[in-house]
Amino acid sequence: MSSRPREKPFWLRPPWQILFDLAKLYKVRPWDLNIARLLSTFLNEMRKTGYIDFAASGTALLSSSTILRLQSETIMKPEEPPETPEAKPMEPIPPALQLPFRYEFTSTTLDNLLAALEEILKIETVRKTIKVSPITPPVAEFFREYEQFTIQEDELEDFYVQLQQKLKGKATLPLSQLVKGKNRLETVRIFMILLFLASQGRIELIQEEEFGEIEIALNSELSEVDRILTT
Amino acid sequence: MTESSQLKELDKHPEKLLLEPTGEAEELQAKKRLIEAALYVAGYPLELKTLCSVAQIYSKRKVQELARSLAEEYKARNGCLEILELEDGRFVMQLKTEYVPRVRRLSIKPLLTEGPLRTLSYIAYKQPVPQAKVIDVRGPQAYEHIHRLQEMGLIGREKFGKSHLLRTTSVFSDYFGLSKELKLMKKQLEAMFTQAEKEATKRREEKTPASQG
Amino acid sequence: MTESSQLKELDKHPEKLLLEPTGEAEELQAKKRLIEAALYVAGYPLELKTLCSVAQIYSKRKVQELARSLAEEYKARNGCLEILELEDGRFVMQLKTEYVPRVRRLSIKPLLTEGPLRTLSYIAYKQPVPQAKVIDVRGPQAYEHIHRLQEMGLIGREKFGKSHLLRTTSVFSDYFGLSKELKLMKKQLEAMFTQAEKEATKRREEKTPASQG
Repeated sequence: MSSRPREKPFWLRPPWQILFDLAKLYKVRPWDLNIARLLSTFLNEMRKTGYIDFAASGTALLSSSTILRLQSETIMKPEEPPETPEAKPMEPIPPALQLPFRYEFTSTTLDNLLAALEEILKIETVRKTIKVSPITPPVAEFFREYEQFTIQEDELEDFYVQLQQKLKGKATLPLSQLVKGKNRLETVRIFMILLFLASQGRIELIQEEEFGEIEIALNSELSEVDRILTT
Repeated sequence: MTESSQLKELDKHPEKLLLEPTGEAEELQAKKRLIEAALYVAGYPLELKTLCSVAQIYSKRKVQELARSLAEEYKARNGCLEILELEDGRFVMQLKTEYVPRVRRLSIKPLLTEGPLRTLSYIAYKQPVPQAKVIDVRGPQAYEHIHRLQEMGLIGREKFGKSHLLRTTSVFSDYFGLSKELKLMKKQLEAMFTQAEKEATKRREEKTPASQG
Repeated sequence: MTESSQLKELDKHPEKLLLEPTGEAEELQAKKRLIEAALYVAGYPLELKTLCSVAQIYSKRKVQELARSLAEEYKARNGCLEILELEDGRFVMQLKTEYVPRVRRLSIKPLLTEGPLRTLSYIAYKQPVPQAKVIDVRGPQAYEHIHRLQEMGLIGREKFGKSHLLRTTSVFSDYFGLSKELKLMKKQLEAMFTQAEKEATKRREEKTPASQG
């Protein structure tokens, strides 16, 4: 008759447990919760177990609607009008009193100026003779290290032409396909080129989901221009 | 009185009779000029003993007499300069206040601009006044003003609980020839403010003569 | 002569008759005082056009007349100060030379502290010099120095491509008694600098005669 203590259902574990703990639900910031993700993973898990608990699903649904309501409330809530600053005490400020002017003979003479000049020229000569050796490697050397990450203009253009070829007849091309069989460094380079092209407005990068596939599309307006130019 | 002190002087230093055969009046005139030169060059109040040493006069009283007569001379001239005798007996030469706004831009030494001067007026009038109050009324830039005024020795700042109290210094009183007694000084200030306002209005009117024609 | 120019002035600006109902003599006296104030505050020679703007007089000739009459007034007073008309037409108020050695010790404030003075001397010697070069040699604190020197009217700063060029002003030349002509001034500085160096070397040699004997 040994009975294993019944395991807690998975939805009472994080991250789903929030959907079943009403007290906690009101304490979190509603916009910190991604309901779509919570619910889809909840259903996936439930499907995996092969046991559909309608009561739990119902509670999850109710909690989700509560979160949605809380979220919409924060949007709709009109901003508090800024507090009106306390009226400053209207205090009469007396007019500016002019200080009487007192001319002063200053003690600085041409000799002082010359002495200062001597001093500064001495320092300048010393500085010239003691040239501090550079701590950083020369510029060219510095950049060589990063050469693999620098993108040349030609490279960008070549890649764009290839991309156009690959996209012929297709709306989009998944990034995963583009980098298939490439090593890490090559992948990084390709991604950088894509970012350059996207920033130039020549392509669009679309990612529907967080960490999901990145789809590449030619910018429709530009591809139209390209079409006219090439025909 | 001048003559009696001259005689006293000669009594003390009979050698003068031999050494300086020029007329006594001329001699005094020359000493007066030295005092004037000292006041012009210094640009800060000079003590009687300093004036004594410059004019090579041994008696403070004599020097005081000469300096006073110089101040009178300046007053009678009705020029733009004045010589003031301060409460503590020092003398100073300065440009009369009303001329300052018209010529300040020519000074090689940077002068206080309108902002810090207003803060100074406020402190002088309200003193002793908490620093926080001054900042409140004059805005955050008053921190800089207070620093500058303190640097120039025009105001003092003393700890008062967690805050600071500000008040004007004797240097301030010296500039305006004001009493060091607070109540009296405030009364004197009030009169000056009225005068300052009048002059400011006049300057404004002068600047826009076309609008009046 | 004064009267004729007064009339000329009124011919040119008949509105003055309406705007300034005060006695013309009083008016001129007030303007003379402003010129006096300007000369006192500056301490260096002022051009006629500067005096015109201070006294709000449109004619240089009129200002010159007033300044000359002021100089006469000072001469008649026979005080320690004098107003001189320089060859180039500028006017300056100064202490008569004979008083300088007697009172010089009372001037205790330097025009500039050591840091800004060095920056100034460097600019004067290398001018026109790019601001970046000055910062390079004098360090980042030179930004503050440049600002200060500009505020005092000792140097000017003009846009030059993306940077700024610095050079000294006529106020600088006047203060140190140097030529306003750039090439000549640099030559003067170089000559004096070489002279000063020679003297310094001589002094050093004199100090250590033992090592030579």
